Amino acid sequence: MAEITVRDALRDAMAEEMRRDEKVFLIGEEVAEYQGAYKISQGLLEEFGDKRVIDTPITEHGFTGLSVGAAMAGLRPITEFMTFNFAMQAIDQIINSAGKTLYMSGGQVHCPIVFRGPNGAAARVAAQHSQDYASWYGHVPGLKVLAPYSAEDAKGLLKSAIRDPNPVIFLENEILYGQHFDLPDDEDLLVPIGKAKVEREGDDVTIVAYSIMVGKALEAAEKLAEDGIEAEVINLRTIRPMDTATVIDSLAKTNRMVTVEEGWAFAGIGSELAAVVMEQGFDLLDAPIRRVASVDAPLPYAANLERAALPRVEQIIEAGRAVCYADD
Amino acid sequence: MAEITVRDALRDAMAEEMRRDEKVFLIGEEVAEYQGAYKISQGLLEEFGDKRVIDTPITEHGFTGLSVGAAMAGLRPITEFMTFNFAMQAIDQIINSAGKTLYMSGGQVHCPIVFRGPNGAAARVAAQHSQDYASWYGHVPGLKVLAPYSAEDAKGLLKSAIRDPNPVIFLENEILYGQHFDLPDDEDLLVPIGKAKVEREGDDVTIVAYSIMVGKALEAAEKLAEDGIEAEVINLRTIRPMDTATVIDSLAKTNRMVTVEEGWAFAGIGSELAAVVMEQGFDLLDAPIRRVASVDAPLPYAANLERAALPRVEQIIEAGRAVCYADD
Amino acid sequence: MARAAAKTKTSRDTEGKAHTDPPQLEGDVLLNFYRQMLLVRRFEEKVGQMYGMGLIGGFCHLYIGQEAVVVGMNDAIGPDDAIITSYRCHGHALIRGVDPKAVMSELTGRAGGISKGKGGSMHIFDLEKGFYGGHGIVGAQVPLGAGISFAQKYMDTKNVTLTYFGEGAANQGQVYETFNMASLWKLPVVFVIENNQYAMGTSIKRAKAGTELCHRGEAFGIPGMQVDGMDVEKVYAASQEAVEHCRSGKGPILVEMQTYRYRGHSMSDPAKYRTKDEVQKMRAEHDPIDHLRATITDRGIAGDDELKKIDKDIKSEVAEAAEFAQSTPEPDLSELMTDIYVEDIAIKPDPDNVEAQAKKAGGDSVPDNAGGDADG
Amino acid sequence: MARAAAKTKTSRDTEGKAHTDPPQLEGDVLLNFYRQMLLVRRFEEKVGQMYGMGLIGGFCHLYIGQEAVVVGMNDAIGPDDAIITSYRCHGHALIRGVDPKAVMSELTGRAGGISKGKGGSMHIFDLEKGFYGGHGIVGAQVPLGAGISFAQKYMDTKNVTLTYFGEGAANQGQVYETFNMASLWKLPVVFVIENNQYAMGTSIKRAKAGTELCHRGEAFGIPGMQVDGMDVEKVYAASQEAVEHCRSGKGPILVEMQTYRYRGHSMSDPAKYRTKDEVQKMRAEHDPIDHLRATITDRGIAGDDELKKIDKDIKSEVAEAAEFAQSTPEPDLSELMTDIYVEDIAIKPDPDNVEAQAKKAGGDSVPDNAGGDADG
Ligand SMILES: Cc1ncc(C[n+]2csc(CCOP(=O)(O)OP(=O)(O)O)c2C)c(N)n1
Ligand SMILES: Cc1ncc(C[n+]2csc(CCOP(=O)(O)OP(=O)(O)O)c2C)c(N)n1
Ligand SMILES: [Mg+2]
Ligand SMILES: [Mg+2]
Repeated sequence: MAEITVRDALRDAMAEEMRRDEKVFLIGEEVAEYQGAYKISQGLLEEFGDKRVIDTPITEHGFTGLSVGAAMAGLRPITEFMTFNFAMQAIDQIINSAGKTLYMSGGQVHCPIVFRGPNGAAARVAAQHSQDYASWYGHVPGLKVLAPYSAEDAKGLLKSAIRDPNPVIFLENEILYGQHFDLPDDEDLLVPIGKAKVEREGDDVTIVAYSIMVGKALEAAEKLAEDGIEAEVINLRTIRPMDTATVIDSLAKTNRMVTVEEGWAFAGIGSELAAVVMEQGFDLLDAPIRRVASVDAPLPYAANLERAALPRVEQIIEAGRAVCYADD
Repeated sequence: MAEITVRDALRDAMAEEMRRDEKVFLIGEEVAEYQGAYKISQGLLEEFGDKRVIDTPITEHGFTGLSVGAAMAGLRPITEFMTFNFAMQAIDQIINSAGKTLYMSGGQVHCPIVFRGPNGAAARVAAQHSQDYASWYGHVPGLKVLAPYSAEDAKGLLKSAIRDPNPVIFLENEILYGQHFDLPDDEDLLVPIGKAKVEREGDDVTIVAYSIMVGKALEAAEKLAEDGIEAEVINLRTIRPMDTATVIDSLAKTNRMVTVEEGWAFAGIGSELAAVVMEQGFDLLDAPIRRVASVDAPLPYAANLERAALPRVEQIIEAGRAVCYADD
Repeated sequence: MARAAAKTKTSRDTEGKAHTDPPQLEGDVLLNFYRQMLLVRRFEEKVGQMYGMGLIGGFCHLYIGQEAVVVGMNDAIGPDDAIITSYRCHGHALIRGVDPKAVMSELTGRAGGISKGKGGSMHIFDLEKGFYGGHGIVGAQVPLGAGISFAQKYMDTKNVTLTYFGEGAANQGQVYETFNMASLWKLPVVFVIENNQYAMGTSIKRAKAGTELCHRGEAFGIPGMQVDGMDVEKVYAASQEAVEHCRSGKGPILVEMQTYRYRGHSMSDPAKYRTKDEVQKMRAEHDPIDHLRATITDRGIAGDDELKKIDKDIKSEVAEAAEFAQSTPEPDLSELMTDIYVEDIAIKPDPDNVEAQAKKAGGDSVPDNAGGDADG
Repeated sequence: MARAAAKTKTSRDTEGKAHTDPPQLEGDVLLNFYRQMLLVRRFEEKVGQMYGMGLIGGFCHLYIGQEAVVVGMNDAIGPDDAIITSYRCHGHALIRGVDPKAVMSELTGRAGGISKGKGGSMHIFDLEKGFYGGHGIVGAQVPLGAGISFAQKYMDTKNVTLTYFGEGAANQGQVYETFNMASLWKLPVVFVIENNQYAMGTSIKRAKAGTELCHRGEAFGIPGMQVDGMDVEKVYAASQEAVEHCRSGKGPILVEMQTYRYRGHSMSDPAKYRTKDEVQKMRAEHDPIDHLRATITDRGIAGDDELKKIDKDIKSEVAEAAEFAQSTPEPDLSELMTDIYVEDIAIKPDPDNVEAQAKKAGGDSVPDNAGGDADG
């Protein structure tokens, strides 16, 4: 066990997989000489050279299409978006070329590629730089969608993503990059895609979250425990294919659920969970599910407004208490 | 009252609004000389000239950005996408420029623009040409999202959209273009944005649908009635802002709900409805909500597979019976 | 070719003399070209018929008129090189060696289709033949093609990629992003603009500002050639030069093929944007097959009888493909949920078994081809 | 300028003589330029300080070094013309006449900000002044700017739009889509590439294949100029010519301004991609303000005292703005849910009252600036 930041965990995952497989390469804006806009690729240019760590011009649409083509032709690109906001420039290549070609070609054209980069809000970067794309990508069959929280998630899921033969959307979080976590010293740490992780056990309410919101859910759980409410916290890890079994198993125990996401609520991940529970666990519910999400507005720059816009620990606590009818 | 196709209703809406307001113009690929790839703009070039009915090169990203800029500068563009699949090329301009600038500018920069075109599956055009974007756009505050079903919806909602001072996503359906509906002869037919329509009354189950699925829901309702199940069919008309009051009112009467959408289920409109009902109508439910949606796959070309992929009337009937426990 | 040499040659100026008067090709090469061009022509004519009979659905784009381009280009590349193109892809597939039966069955949406009937007319692929499709989004194949050439360079295969796109697609921004990267990284990609004068109903004159398309790569250091794409010998000569340029490590090159499509953009196009005379004149004076036939007889390479025999053989090959494409069954319903992921994980938000659901899909209310007055 | 005249002038060749030796400007014009450039310089220096003190958050991009571009260009346009630019927009706003207090308060995220504190450093707008922002997505402002000029032409206002973007943005595909349309439709738009040699950490040499940027519009029929953007008189002369070109109905024109930024890309950029020497040399030999100051004193337009007085005035104007930006309160929490739609319909998926929710947002667990080591 060693303490490591999410940033270094991501770098290590890429370095290890690049050592293992010559076909893996990293491409994106500022990934090479600059060592990554968020310093995720620190040292990779030095170790792997400019054939495998490639700076692009600012042309998301083009370099995404180019990466997808390279994947179709047998390479295994890791395509970094400086942030996922900029992937909107390229989203047609992600959805229509990477996501649908296997099907359209009757199974002939594989596209083993990882699209990665920070997703969601950073700090005070305002509306155009802060969107959470989990539900958009989660909506689309043909893609796998991952959203790591801890260093273990980051490293183990990224390694699995790089080895996966399908297109994988890997949604990181800028605020988490600098956070430290314990991580087992294991070159072969592979976190399975499609499996959620129970981060904390509890009998009273299930809190389902992903990415940075897992930390907030855990904080809320500690506070709830002070009032005698034991929350089970589920870290989804994978958005698609979603591990609904783990969610329903937990619900069977707690009979209450709160969902937490940084994105907007409308047709979000919480909505999907509400529908899944309707279909698979309706009789288990002792109270309606509560969603905690960003307010339904573009993200403001002002510090006080930004604080008010993003989901807060108190809101999770309040929702947890509400589904337990603790205030009634 | 006269019989009219959805195609002509859309054309009339544009023509009437262009007569009313000089600032309204139509721009897109093949909208002028070709009269629209789907002939929606038949006759408009002739009436309004090439200053106001403008053919573009194949450059969705560019002409969308250009339209948005024109809207910011005081015009009222109707921007046609030949299909909404191609709007993915331009989605950054739709979300980040059209959708967020009013907020980022503290209310200074208005963007009165309508993005319209066919959405979802046509007939046998395969995966890249068949996506339903209702939940993607519905997810994003700053946009309004409409999905007409009948000629009345098409005309009345499009006229409202053109007059609306906000960016509006107007999701048409290619299969509906040729369908005939009765339409009152009324130059001032404005269907309000944000209001759903009860297309059929019934006490036993609420079926919520939008766009082409409203027709299928109505068909299913007729069949269900033969078995003594009276379905109330709600045509959402507006996806965002969603008229949850009408949905909940109906649920209060029927206590059962089926949602129907052509898109994929994951984080779709049915998911959102499930969450809304959790939050606003949980105690009204006598059975869990059932979603009817496309299978979770890219749309196949083969006739038999395409049929199996898209939501069918029998599935709606089956879901309706299931929530009524009619087969138990 | 150094940056300074990023000049454009046209088939008309002296510099491009090689193109105006290409070296005469061997007789059997020309006969082979004739056979190939005729295969495409007859195949597409049959497709048109079958579409009319309702055996083919959705969008369907014929290649009639443009045959010389694909046939002449293809001869410059080997079996390990790659090609990629748009939805107008039947000819590219056939000339790349894909079995006409497998192409035609894809068009009828049957199990025997090269993509199992799941892709249809716009999405023909044959990876074994280095044929990367068949793409429906205008312009999308351009960075994809550069990516294939990126892989060729990365793996040091010495192969090249022919990346075809229309003159309408040449306005898409991703094309210029790709030009820049391909040039920066000296990728072995031949950009082939098939300038058939129209993008759907839009004549190139109404959609393109500025200079000829062959110059559009120059600001990015990509040399351009403009070629008479109705003359297979000229296409052949240009293709040799372009492929050699790439293969020798000089980076990308752009070839504008001036050609023409006789039919509508897709099957439902009334083609009011041009006169019948215009089309008639092209057919009468510039038809690539007529032209080649004349060359062959003029040069005494073959006589009418031999050419008629070729025509007959091809007609029966096409008839056989059409026959097969109607007799091979529809894909099994289980195919609905395969090929979504490489491991075939079916993700089901719905608790019902989707395959079972699909099996039940017999009694249906979605018309197959309702409202299909589209023109995509 | 006809298509044939879509030639490029550089400030170095004879054709561009007017630029090498622009006509000398009146003394008061130059003094005014000096005042404006100094305002931008001092303002940005103050912004840097305030960012260091944590009073400004998020991404923040300074314009220091590039002042001559905006100042020289602005003088060619009138109050009813329009301008639009990227996130590096403080200077553009100030020179367009936006109150420094309102700009600085936007940077501190306060109620007195020009966008009520909701946009921040990258999103300054002032529609009354024809200033259309302030856009965070690299390249997005280019079609937007063309759209504004489209509206100008549609409404026959005789106005023009200056559309600024960086040399990094010049690789984005939407720029070429826009060039094509602007040229086809003869839109009155001046495309101004601020070539400050770097896009974040990428030197132009590593990101651009082919020719100089000023040629990038030629294939689309857009003439280009290359201008020494460190010399405000040359910028001024070029801007006159460019704006006149547009205003007279000749369509778009492209001006490449060769300039330099002294500071990092944004506040957290360690700038290891270039040597200190390189920056030092530019500052010492090409600083636009030093250069103008020398011109002013050399020509006897003003003496040191007068210039010092200007400096002093500006410093106090900037100090006042900084003062105001710290004393104006944070926006009212109710602002969270305004300006989403023009009518302020708050759509609430959550049954709770959002404003009430916002009001409660005091005790918080999201750090304001946590992890802010970004470099966007
Ligand atoms: C991004 C996108 N926009 C629009 C379309 C609709 N569309 C299909 S083909 C076509 C015309 C393309 O013309 P061109 O590139 O010249 O190729 P051609 O059809 O002539 O071979 C259009 C507009 C599309 N498929 N994708
Ligand atoms: C589409 C997009 N991609 C990437 C970024 C991140 N980014 C912000 S500024 C920048 C560099 C732009 O350089 P340039 O256009 O030369 O302008 P400059 O910053 O030098 O003024 C990058 C890559 C972005 N904001 N948008
Ligand atoms: Mg064409
Ligand atoms: Mg720059």
